[in-house]
Amino acid sequence: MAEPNGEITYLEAIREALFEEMERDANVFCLGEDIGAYGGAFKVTDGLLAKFGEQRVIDTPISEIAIVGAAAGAAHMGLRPVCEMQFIDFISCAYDMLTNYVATARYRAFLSTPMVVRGPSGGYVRGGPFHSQNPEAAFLHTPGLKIVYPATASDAKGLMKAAIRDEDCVLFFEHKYLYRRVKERMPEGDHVVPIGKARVAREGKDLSIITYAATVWKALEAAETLEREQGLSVEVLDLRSLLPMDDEAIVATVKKTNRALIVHEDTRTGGIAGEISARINELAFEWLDAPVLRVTAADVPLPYSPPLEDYVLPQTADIVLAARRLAEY
Amino acid sequence: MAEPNGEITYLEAIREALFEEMERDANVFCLGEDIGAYGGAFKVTDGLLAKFGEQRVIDTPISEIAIVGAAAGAAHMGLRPVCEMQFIDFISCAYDMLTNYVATARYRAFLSTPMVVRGPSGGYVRGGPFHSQNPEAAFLHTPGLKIVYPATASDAKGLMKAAIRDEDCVLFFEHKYLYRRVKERMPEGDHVVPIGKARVAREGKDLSIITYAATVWKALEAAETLEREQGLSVEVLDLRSLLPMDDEAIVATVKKTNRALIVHEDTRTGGIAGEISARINELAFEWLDAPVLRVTAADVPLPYSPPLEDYVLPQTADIVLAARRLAEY
Amino acid sequence: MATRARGGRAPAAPVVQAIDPEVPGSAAALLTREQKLELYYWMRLTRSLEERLVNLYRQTKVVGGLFRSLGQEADAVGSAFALDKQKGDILSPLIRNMGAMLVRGAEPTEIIRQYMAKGDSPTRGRELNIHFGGPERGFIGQISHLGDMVPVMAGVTLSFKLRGEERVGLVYIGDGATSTGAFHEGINFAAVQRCPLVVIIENNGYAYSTPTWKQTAAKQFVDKATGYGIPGERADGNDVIATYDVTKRAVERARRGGGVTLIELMTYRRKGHAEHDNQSYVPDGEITRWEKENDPLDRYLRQLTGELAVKRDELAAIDARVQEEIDAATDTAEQSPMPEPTDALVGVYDEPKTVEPLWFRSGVKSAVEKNERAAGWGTFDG
Amino acid sequence: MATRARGGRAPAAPVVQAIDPEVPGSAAALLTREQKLELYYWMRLTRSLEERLVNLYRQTKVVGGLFRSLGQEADAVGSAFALDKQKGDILSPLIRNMGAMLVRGAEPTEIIRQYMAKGDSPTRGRELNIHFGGPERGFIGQISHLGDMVPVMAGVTLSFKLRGEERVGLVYIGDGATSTGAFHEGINFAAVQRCPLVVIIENNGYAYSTPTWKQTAAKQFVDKATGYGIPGERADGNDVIATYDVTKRAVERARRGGGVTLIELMTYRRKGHAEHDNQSYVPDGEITRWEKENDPLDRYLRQLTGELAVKRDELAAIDARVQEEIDAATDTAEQSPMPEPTDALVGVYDEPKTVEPLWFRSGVKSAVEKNERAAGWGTFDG
Ligand SMILES: Cc1ncc(C[n+]2csc(CCOP(=O)(O)OP(=O)(O)O)c2C)c(N)n1
Ligand SMILES: Cc1ncc(C[n+]2csc(CCOP(=O)(O)OP(=O)(O)O)c2C)c(N)n1
Ligand SMILES: [Mg+2]
Ligand SMILES: [Mg+2]
Repeated sequence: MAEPNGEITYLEAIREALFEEMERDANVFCLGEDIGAYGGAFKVTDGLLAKFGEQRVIDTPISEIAIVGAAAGAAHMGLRPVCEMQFIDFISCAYDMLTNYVATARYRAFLSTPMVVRGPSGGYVRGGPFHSQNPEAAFLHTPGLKIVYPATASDAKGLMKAAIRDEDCVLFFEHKYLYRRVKERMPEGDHVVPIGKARVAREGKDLSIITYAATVWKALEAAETLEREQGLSVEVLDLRSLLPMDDEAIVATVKKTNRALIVHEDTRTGGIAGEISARINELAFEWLDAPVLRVTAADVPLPYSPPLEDYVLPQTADIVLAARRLAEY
Repeated sequence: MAEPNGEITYLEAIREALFEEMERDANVFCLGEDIGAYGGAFKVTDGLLAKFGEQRVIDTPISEIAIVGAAAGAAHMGLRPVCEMQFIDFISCAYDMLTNYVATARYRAFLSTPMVVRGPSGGYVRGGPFHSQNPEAAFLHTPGLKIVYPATASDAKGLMKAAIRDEDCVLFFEHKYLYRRVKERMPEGDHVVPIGKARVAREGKDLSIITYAATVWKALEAAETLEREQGLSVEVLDLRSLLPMDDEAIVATVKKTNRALIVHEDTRTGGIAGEISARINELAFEWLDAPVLRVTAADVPLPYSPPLEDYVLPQTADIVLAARRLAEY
Repeated sequence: MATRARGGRAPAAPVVQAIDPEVPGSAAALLTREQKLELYYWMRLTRSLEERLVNLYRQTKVVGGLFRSLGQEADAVGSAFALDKQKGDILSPLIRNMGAMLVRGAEPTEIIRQYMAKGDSPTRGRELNIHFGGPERGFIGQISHLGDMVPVMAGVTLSFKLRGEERVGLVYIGDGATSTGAFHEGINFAAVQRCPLVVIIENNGYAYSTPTWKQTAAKQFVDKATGYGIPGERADGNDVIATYDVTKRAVERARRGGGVTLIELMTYRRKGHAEHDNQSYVPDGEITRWEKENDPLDRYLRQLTGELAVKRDELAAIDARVQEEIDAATDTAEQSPMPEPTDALVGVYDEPKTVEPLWFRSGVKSAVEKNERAAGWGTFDG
Repeated sequence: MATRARGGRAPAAPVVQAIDPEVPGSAAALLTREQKLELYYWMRLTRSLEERLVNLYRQTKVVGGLFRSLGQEADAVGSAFALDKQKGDILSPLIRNMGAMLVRGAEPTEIIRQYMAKGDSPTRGRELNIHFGGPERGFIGQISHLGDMVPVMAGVTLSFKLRGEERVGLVYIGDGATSTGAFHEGINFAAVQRCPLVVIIENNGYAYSTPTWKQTAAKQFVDKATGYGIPGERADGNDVIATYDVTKRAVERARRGGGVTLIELMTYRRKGHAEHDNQSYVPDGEITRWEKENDPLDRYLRQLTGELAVKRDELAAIDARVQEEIDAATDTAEQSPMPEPTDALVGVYDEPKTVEPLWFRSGVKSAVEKNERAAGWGTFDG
């Protein structure tokens, strides 16, 4: 599948991680709706059934509670399940199981629950209100869970490997807009990206954009524009992990540029930008030359029609405008 | 039930609101587990069955999805259901129904869904990890829902009336620690407290504590101590409504005192203090003489044993300490 | 019915005076010739409208996925026809029930507009495909999360009961979606409350790529009825008359206070889950067999021309009318405007009516228009 | 069994060589005299330990609510006894299954510590009442959210199947909790996967105050089995031998690859939902009737002294042993320390092991000790 130059897509990188981890560790198995013969709604698990058989690639009933709950039970017994949500929007059906059963298992009962819940997330694809969600804020609030949301193909691979090897439950959000749009050559060898570490996607000194997932690319585009049109040097921090969050990296970039713009695709109120803003306030208030600002989606269910979706979701031009304003502050 | 001085408890105030609204409007009805003959686990609905009969006080199967979903269907038809979650912790089972079906109904289909989901919430009562939750942060993130969380008996009554009359779905969190601990004489007449308006619980000029629910009382205690021991004049803002949030009141108090401490009982990361902090930053950065600080629970599932619960939840002494630090900044 | 004499006028049906929920055939026997032709019209309209949508999809005029009900038209149309418009019955359709929505009054124009994400579509471009409706129209729009409409319809019909109205509700559920917790909680709640609700399991053999045996170990879905303490019936969902009959009787039972009925309709999904799905997981020959031997329109045509002695040209006239309607609807829909961007901010709550634009959108429209267009238009494959 | 001759030695049981899942009685017939006495021991221990807990509760030494299984001891003990410790079987108990946990090795000391919220309780004071356990102990701790353990046990037993282990799982579910979506999804998933899982519905007539007829319209819960395509059996849950027999046969079926069995055990909850519940909603005389006519310990005592001709003093010796154990356990538990506050920060994740104390807790312990103590100690009535 790799291009002649050795590049593979974000989606292929996830698949490669699944292949490698399933080969490496016989305890790893996948379960979800239509992940076997069909290879998953987006074909992420394509080829896994042929290679690993029905015992390790399990088509389930349409039962998100059972998928997550059964994964937890199997994980207690030492297996390492990787659950697919056909679209991450359906993780909401397993909200109780994840937040009450899975997240607390270690704390209240000293049970290990090494499992991954992954699925296609995010908008910009005309998916409408129920096939475009970004559920990170709903889970950020739950001690015991980990959350990652990669922006690049190599991070997708490396974080998937880390997630599968983690002793706790990791929610692995895959941005479907990026599935086939971003490509990269994978690093050699056993490429594992540690959970909890952000990545400086672009160095800069005038202001910092803190973001993750699809909007990392929009932030990078905006940074180019700002450099070209305004001569502004913009740093872009790709969080990659949302829980735990890399406070050190956040504080470092704020101390460097003294201006922070947080960008996410999710709706504004209660979105995770709030948490980031609060942390910057607590940890680096004295370094701030301007208020921490947010560029996010508007507070509405995500509509489907292109002009509406484009209007609701944050766009590169919004980031440019907001960054300019922040720089001028 | 009222005391000789006419005072009634927070719990009785909610019951009174239910009685009055059910009398006023034949479309109002209650449904939930054990709310009929038993009167609910905390006896909030005690007496409703006798007065309004089985058609309007419905004992349901243990089915939070169905309770909320059926309420939504009935609400579309013009009824005004009030759902009880036996403990608010079980609202997590209906997370999908609330966030995907109910919250979006008006936006995606122009359907009215006038309904209330209420239930005993919060800790400080040795309830352990599954009978002490504060789920507001999980729903703050969902446009289409409203959230209230009263601290006083009269607000409990007035907000319940507003919630029942609202044309949209209101999550009504009742703090079980306050059920029988706070008392008040109800204002005369049809006492309705508008959703979306905060309340200054104590005037002050040196710093502001922004909080809601049980910690309002801890903040007030802390304010007394600070006044007495430090001569500090502390303003306490009781948000009452969390969605929509009263930005005006928040900005007003910050502009007045220039120092803001946000206090909530919920865990820290992803708790709603983040959102409040971000808003203060955006709306009143120039008025801040110190970073916005947070006093919250620690990021762990709430343990049950008294020394553990006491340690994890924010206490008055924590607020005193944090406020002192903020004042000295 | 199949055993009746072919050719010539159909023999007089046995004299049936009223519908008896317990007597199979008692509802079908009361159908008039006009009604039977109407059934044909709705089935034909369903099929042809979907064919038109396929054309539009191939022209990339449809935004998002396209979902077919090819081979399932009888089940949707026959069951919806059993509801009573005058009495205010309400149904909740699924993605394979465009036919049911048409019967209840959905217009081809609005369906095409909706698929094209137009600003004057029934949801003003907010929701996709056939996710639209409202109680006053006799059908309520679904959401994607499978199973959720069952509790909602339990509540709709609970309101009928509480108010003493003689109205009935009907909710469809796929074989796959019977595995959801929402289905279980909803049907159980309705059964206990004796809500006037008919629950139809459309067993079309697959949930996306998953065959029914991976969905349940039960021999048949109708076996679930006893576990909920409600009557259950199984019928041939590709026989529009049988579908009508079994549904109508359940509707009557519900209307008379008999509570919930579970119906399993046997049918087959001849196309993929959506247009992008190549059905590689389907055993060889299965689809052709159903197409050849069990097409609901073919079967019904045989019944009509045989038993009822309907003339070919009468049917051809219906087909022509259907085509005209679809042509007209397509023209109208194509001319519809896309939504105004800022309409996105309207109507999250009753109050406030409109969400404030975000601060960085002060120069709103210009800011958006300067934007790169998100790619992916029409490539969404969910 | 009830028809067997009273007095004297029991007649030799019919010669049964092996357990046949399809032959009722074939498991019970293989029970030895020692095993039968052991069953008595566990039932007595369950009842007496709960009585001790009531004393401690009245002395306000129990933190939180107290949940009884009075009158249900046979169902918990008989079913748990059907699992095999050597083979590594695992069960998931509910709040009425303290007896099952004891059978599987839970110690009275740890149960009392747990109820008293002690620092050396099995959950170090994190969880309440009998919410504790771990797979290595043969029972897994429940959470409060009803139904959730069914999917979890589906996964535990899926792991047995995937690894080709001959282990079996058992999960209890209350009559009330059958209404949850989690129950439905979990049992259906396990049925399709043919997981080696036994699902026991404990029908004790009530869910909190709600009688079963408000929970389901089904005549009996076991009717749900067909809808999941699995075998179902109903048995007298107040007959410890019958309970053992029906469970053991289901366990054997599961162990031989026969998948899930649904068992409905008929019993009765003689105390309130928890100690604070005054049962005002129970019809007059119902409780006394069960107490007088259908107490599982009384019934079993009659069986033992009759059929097995066990002497009164042999039984008295068991009772005495039980009392001693409970006394010793109480003494030990009462001396246990409460947890150290900062232990609250340990073990949310594998890494990092400990959560950082919040900044305002720098003078940590002092800050807490200066606090007002939250009132509500022991008043929690959930
Ligand atoms: C809760 C939930 N999980 C998963 C999905 C994704 N999904 C959409 S349609 C579908 C298959 C539905 O099959 P079935 O219920 O048999 O209906 P059919 O498409 O055959 O009419 C799936 C899995 C969903 N919409 N909702
Ligand atoms: C999902 C969920 N909803 C509500 C509750 C509150 N609750 C705790 S026990 C109980 C009654 C349980 O009844 P049943 O399942 O019959 O078990 P029993 O107590 O009779 O053994 C209820 C409603 C809960 N724990 N979980
Ligand atoms: Mg199907
Ligand atoms: Mg019960």
